[in-house]
Amino acid sequence: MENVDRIKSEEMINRIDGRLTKNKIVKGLFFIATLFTLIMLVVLLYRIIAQGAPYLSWDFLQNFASRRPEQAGIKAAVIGTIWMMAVVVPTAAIFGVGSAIYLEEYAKKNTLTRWIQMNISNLAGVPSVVFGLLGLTIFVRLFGFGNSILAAGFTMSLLVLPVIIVASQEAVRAVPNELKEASYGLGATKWQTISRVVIPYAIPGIATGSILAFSRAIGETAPLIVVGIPTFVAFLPSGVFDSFTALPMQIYNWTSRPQEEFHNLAAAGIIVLLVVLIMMNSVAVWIRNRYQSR
Amino acid sequence: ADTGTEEGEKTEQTDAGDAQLQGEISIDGSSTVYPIMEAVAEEFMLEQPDVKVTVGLSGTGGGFEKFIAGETAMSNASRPIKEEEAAALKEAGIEYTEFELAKDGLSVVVNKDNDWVDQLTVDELKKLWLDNGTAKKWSDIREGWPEEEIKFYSPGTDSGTFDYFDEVILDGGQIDKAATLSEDDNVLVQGVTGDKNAIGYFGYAYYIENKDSLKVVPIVNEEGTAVEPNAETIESGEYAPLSRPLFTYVSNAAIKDDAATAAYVQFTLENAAALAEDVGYVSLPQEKYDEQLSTLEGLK
Amino acid sequence: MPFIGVLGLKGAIGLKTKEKELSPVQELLEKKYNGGFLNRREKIIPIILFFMAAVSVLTTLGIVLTLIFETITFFGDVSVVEFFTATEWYPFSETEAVYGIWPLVLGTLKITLIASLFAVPIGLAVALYLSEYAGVRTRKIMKPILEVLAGVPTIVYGFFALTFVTPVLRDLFPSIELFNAISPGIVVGIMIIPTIVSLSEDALSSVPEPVRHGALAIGSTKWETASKVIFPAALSGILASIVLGISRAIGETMIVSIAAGSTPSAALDLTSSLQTMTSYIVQVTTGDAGFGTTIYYSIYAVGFTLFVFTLAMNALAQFISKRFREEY
Amino acid sequence: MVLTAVNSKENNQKVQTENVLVYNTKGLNLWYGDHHALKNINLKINEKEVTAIIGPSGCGKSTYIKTLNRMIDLVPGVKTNGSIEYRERDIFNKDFFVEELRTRVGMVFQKPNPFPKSIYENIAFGLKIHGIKNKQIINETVEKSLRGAALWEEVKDRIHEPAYGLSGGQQQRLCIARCLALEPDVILMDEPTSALDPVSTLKIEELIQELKQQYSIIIVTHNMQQAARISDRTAFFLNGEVVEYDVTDTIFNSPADSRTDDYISGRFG
Amino acid sequence: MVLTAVNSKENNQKVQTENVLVYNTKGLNLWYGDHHALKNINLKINEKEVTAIIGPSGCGKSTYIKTLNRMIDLVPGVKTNGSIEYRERDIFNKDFFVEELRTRVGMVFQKPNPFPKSIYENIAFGLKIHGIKNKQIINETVEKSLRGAALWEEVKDRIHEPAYGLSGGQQQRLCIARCLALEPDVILMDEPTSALDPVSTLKIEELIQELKQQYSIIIVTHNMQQAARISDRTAFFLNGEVVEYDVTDTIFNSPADSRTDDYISGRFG
Ligand SMILES: Nc1ncnc2c1ncn2[C@@H]1O[C@H](COP(=O)(O)OP(=O)(O)OP(=O)(O)O)[C@@H](O)[C@H]1O
Ligand SMILES: Nc1ncnc2c1ncn2[C@@H]1O[C@H](COP(=O)(O)OP(=O)(O)OP(=O)(O)O)[C@@H](O)[C@H]1O
Ligand SMILES: [Mg+2]
Ligand SMILES: [Mg+2]
Ligand SMILES: O=P([O-])([O-])[O-]
Repeated sequence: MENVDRIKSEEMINRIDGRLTKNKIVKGLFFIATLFTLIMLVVLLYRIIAQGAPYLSWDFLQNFASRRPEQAGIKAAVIGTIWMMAVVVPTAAIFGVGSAIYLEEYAKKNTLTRWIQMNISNLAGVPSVVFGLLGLTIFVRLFGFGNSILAAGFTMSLLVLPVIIVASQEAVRAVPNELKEASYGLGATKWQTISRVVIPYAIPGIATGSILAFSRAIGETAPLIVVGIPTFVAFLPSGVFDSFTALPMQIYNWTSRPQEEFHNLAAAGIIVLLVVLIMMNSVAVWIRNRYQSR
Repeated sequence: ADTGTEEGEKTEQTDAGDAQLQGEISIDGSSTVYPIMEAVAEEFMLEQPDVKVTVGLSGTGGGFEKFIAGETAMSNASRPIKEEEAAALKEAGIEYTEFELAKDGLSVVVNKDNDWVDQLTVDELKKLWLDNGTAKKWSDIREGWPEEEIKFYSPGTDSGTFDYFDEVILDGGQIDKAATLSEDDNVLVQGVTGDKNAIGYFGYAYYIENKDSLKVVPIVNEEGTAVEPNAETIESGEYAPLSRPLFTYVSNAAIKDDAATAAYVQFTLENAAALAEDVGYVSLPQEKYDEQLSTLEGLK
Repeated sequence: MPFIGVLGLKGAIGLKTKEKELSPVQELLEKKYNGGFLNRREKIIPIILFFMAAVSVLTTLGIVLTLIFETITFFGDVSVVEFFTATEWYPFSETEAVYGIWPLVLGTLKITLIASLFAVPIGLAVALYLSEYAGVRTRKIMKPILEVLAGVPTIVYGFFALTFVTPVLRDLFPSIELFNAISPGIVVGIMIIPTIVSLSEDALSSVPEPVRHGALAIGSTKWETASKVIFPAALSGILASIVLGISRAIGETMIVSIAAGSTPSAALDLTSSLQTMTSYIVQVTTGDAGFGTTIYYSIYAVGFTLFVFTLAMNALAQFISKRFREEY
Repeated sequence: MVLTAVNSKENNQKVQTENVLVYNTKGLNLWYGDHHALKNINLKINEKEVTAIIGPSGCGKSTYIKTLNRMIDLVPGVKTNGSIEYRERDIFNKDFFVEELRTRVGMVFQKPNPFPKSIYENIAFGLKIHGIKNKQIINETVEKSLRGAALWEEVKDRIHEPAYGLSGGQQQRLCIARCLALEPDVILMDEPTSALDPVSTLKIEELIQELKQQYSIIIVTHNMQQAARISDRTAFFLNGEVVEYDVTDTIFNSPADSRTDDYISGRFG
Repeated sequence: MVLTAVNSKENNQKVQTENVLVYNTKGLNLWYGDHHALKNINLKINEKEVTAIIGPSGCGKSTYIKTLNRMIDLVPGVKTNGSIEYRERDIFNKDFFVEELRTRVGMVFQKPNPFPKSIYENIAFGLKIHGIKNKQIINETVEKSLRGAALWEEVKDRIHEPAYGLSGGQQQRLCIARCLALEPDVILMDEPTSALDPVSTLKIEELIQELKQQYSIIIVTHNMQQAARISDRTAFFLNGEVVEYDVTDTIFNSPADSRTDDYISGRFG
């Protein structure tokens, strides 16, 4: 047994205690940091709910904006947001997935491709106000869409496009090579392989990434302000060329009114917005969990 | 809705109350005027549900930008149109008419616990707010006031309210650079409420809404009397020089060509008085509205 | 060519099993071989997809052109020298307007600095906790929660800063003004925490498990493994997440518009009101500035500066990921 | 067409027969970028036989078999010269669409790779991409292919359930069935049993013996016993070269090259 | 301490010696959730010998070896009962910190897993976490360990370059050197050569023979020739059970259990 207790045995055991304590302290600190972010979220939600919940009612969802707080509602804003998203979702999804497939499956690894790729990651970092300026100049003015659903929708589409491209690229890249090989091995053409194997497999990943991007689009205020969409809209749009208003605009407007009741309405509006967001995020999580185990 | 209907029926020349109109009216501009225009639009659409009115709040300048681009039929403003804007409209071939809708009394307020400020003259206001490169104390303004540093709260430099204050009090000079500026008047209310040495100014509506937590300062007018802002003194013009007019600018072509717009403007003028008060502004004397209604008739 | 196809098949099936008939599948496939595999779709689709990918390039081009034209107009009124050297930004004075971008840049930097000082340590701590210490369950629960935090609209954060964080700070340190850099800075930090956590966590957990096992198997504690092996290995991803977080902080608009005030200030002090590049743009677009005035054009010049900033951050990110790329 | 001596293991008699070639590889070289992975390969592969390719890891077995159906095209930066004739047609010829080649030449991979679809859809996939829409033909083919892969009895009650519910060995047989659906001429298999348990391996080996009646099979394996058990001919690869190619019995019992002997007897690899 | 007959392959004489145990596994059971992966394992492992563990895929070889240094703790939902004594101390005892156990018992994995650091740092790492800061001691230990892993000559000129620049076989030897730096008592190896080319494999095998002079080695391998070549004792696992455990020669030449014979002779696996 003489060779069992090797060098530094004593010392090593003495030090283990200290090392384990250090580990515990660090773990505790990290846990506190995690808890802190959770607490922030809870405080944030609590304050909003406490202020806004009493104002939530069926009428609130059913009414148009009004100068009388007790009659004011967010129907136009909710429906407007839905309309806007009806433009954003297909536009951004089609272009996003299309770009991702081009870059991952077709593009040669040359300078042009690298350049496009770099450009996309640049674009992802451009502030949303700047997209607002773009939307104002191109869609509102140059294309003459005015402050319509289409103008705002396209602006938001461009805003989320880079995020969706990147998420889709990751999803496409995650498709196991073996599946593509299986398809090619059966004599499938490239597009057949992409459309029948790659895309279906990547869809959950694409959806998860995109939903998170879309939920960002729903909450974005700055580009809408810059594009200049109106706030008082007491009718529902009947097409994409109609004017509309959106949830964040309505909320922003209410918070800047003198009357306290409007501030509470804003909180109620925020609750509605958050519910929409959490619903979207839940769908994303559900999709992710559902398909993760493949 | 009651006021609207009554007056709509009373005025014979109009068909706003009877015939069902259709169309779209796009309005944008001042956020100060927004609550009035929102109220008008709300009431109007109860009567004419097929006319789609939208009201935005891009600010007076932002509103004119769209008005010049021909994107809106009406543009709200919390100050008279500027020369550059008038010129641009001319160049764009847009003729327009200015309608005054109501008055806003810029209210100068201090903290509830401020027991020394009883009134202020225009000169004192100027002394207070004009930048002189150093921090000011209350004692610098009037003998006997405490030797405490003053904290200033002002609407953002890009608001109509600031513009107006700058023009009538500061003569276009530099506002105290230490002033806290905010685009959101509610924030100013909070600032003044929370600081004993604070002074601020903002629209009358914000004062009324928070009158329990603020102290409004009477302002000495040209006649030499200190006047507190309220509905009467603002309407009568006694509260001077800090009462400012609120406008909407309408495209003549829109009034002429579009029955809906014409009806809407008429409705606005007929109801502005009541609705302005509703949302915390002060109406004009009735003659003023009647006068503008006849101007409108001439444009149809 | 198709002729050879048939021959080939005869070769395949014919010779030895002469009596065998073609199955329906074979028959149909045979037709296809004869028809050839030329497919126009295969040629057109990549072209369509290329144009889709080009949209993002066009977007950048659009942004640059949009900004550049109006910026040029702006520099017709204001000298470039003044823009870059003057230390005052005071466009609204009718008599003595000054356009020196520095106060706005400084405002942006203050917010960004505070946000990063707040978010980077917390974000990394959370990421390390999730990837190295927490169980699968915790991770599965925390990730969506962080996503909610990331999805909360920034106006909501703005009011949170103004009506909660600022008063709390003012209770603690009465010298802090209503508008200051600290409160919105912290809240912008809270807003970017999810970005940092989520990307760093990805980077940490993509360090292969065997590497982790290697460290644990020679008797290191979790902390030793995490700090000395995993963290350095994931450095490039972690730095990229920080850069991305910072670039979101630079671009953040509503929080600062609401809670930081709107006083362009060249002072270094963090307790008083300031204005950032983004909040200036919002101020002007919702404000009173007349169309065609210098102020109106100034937002494009500011927007352009902002754009250059984000480009620089991105270049930094690219550099970092090249410089620190680890291969496992 | 060449005449060769075939030693089929089933009838241990040496029989002189006329053999039809499916593949004729002539002077094939292949580079991954600068790495010369296949060096002057010459191999003639007979119809309706099992040809095994053995050799240590990295010797180019997978590379060669992937070249036979041009799956190697998917790897960027690969260069080849020399020629491979499939049924006397040069597979590198522009007029020979890879899609046709791959339809005629099925492939089974090391790890079972069913699509994340139902069992049925996995097999119908190949038919559908080739434009076969007739429900009845598809149904019949699905059954026939599953039977052909000795899987029908095990899955017939759940062919609409996800393929991922099958065990590894079943999945591999499903992948074989997926090939069979297109009634290929040749089936290439790259270590088809290396990820499977012994029982599944045995089943697949039996299946290969079965399939040999109708198809030509080329199989890569690192398991020498397996090669010895199931193949008619064996090629021994080393460092991208064919060291020896002969009737399996000869390779295993009296190899001509000492390196083959070393490898076979486990002295390396 | 037990007396056992050891058949060391080097001196083909049977020698009666007194053996010291490093590990004594008594009635070990292990479950992954509901899956009973190890069933009543009883194994005594001798000091300064090479003990090989063989068996078909999924039989629990890796599970067992990972239990020996409690790396299995990293898998959530694992339950064990029974005991493992390392040098007469129960490794499941709370007072026995895993950090200590793992310092005394080194491990080499199937795929080389160097840290993404320089060669030098890879080896210094273990010393540093144990608080050894003296540059000279570290330098000496790095050299000694690299020599011990037969790697020094190949890398001495580039020990500050990234470890990922090494070939697979060199990386694996680096991982062995990393263990050696801590002068462990036992070295566990889980298929250490299965990802390596023949030449590298040979080197590692030689190294193992070398290391045996100083260390007790437990090696999992799927390569039976390898087990036969290098080990003193061999345990044959099947379905989570130890079917047979004996001197290697006995296992390979006259196994007591027919299942061992079947496996050895390649009838399955
Ligand atoms: N995509 C690739 N790029 C570059 N080199 C490659 C690529 N694929 C394989 N190689 C190299 O080509 C050589 C042959 O590889 P191949 O996969 O054909 O070997 P193998 O005989 O199938 O080995 P294994 O038994 O491990 O599957 C190896 O040296 C390998 O490193
Ligand atoms: N993390 C895990 N969770 C659940 N089951 C597991 C886990 N790891 C292994 N198993 C199961 O435990 C059994 C034994 O696995 P183990 O990895 O020990 O096998 P092995 O003998 O090392 O096989 P191989 O030769 O393939 O490495 C297998 O049936 C395996 O599926
Ligand atoms: Mg291979
Ligand atoms: Mg194992
Ligand atoms: O919106 P304003 O009234 O401040 O221009």
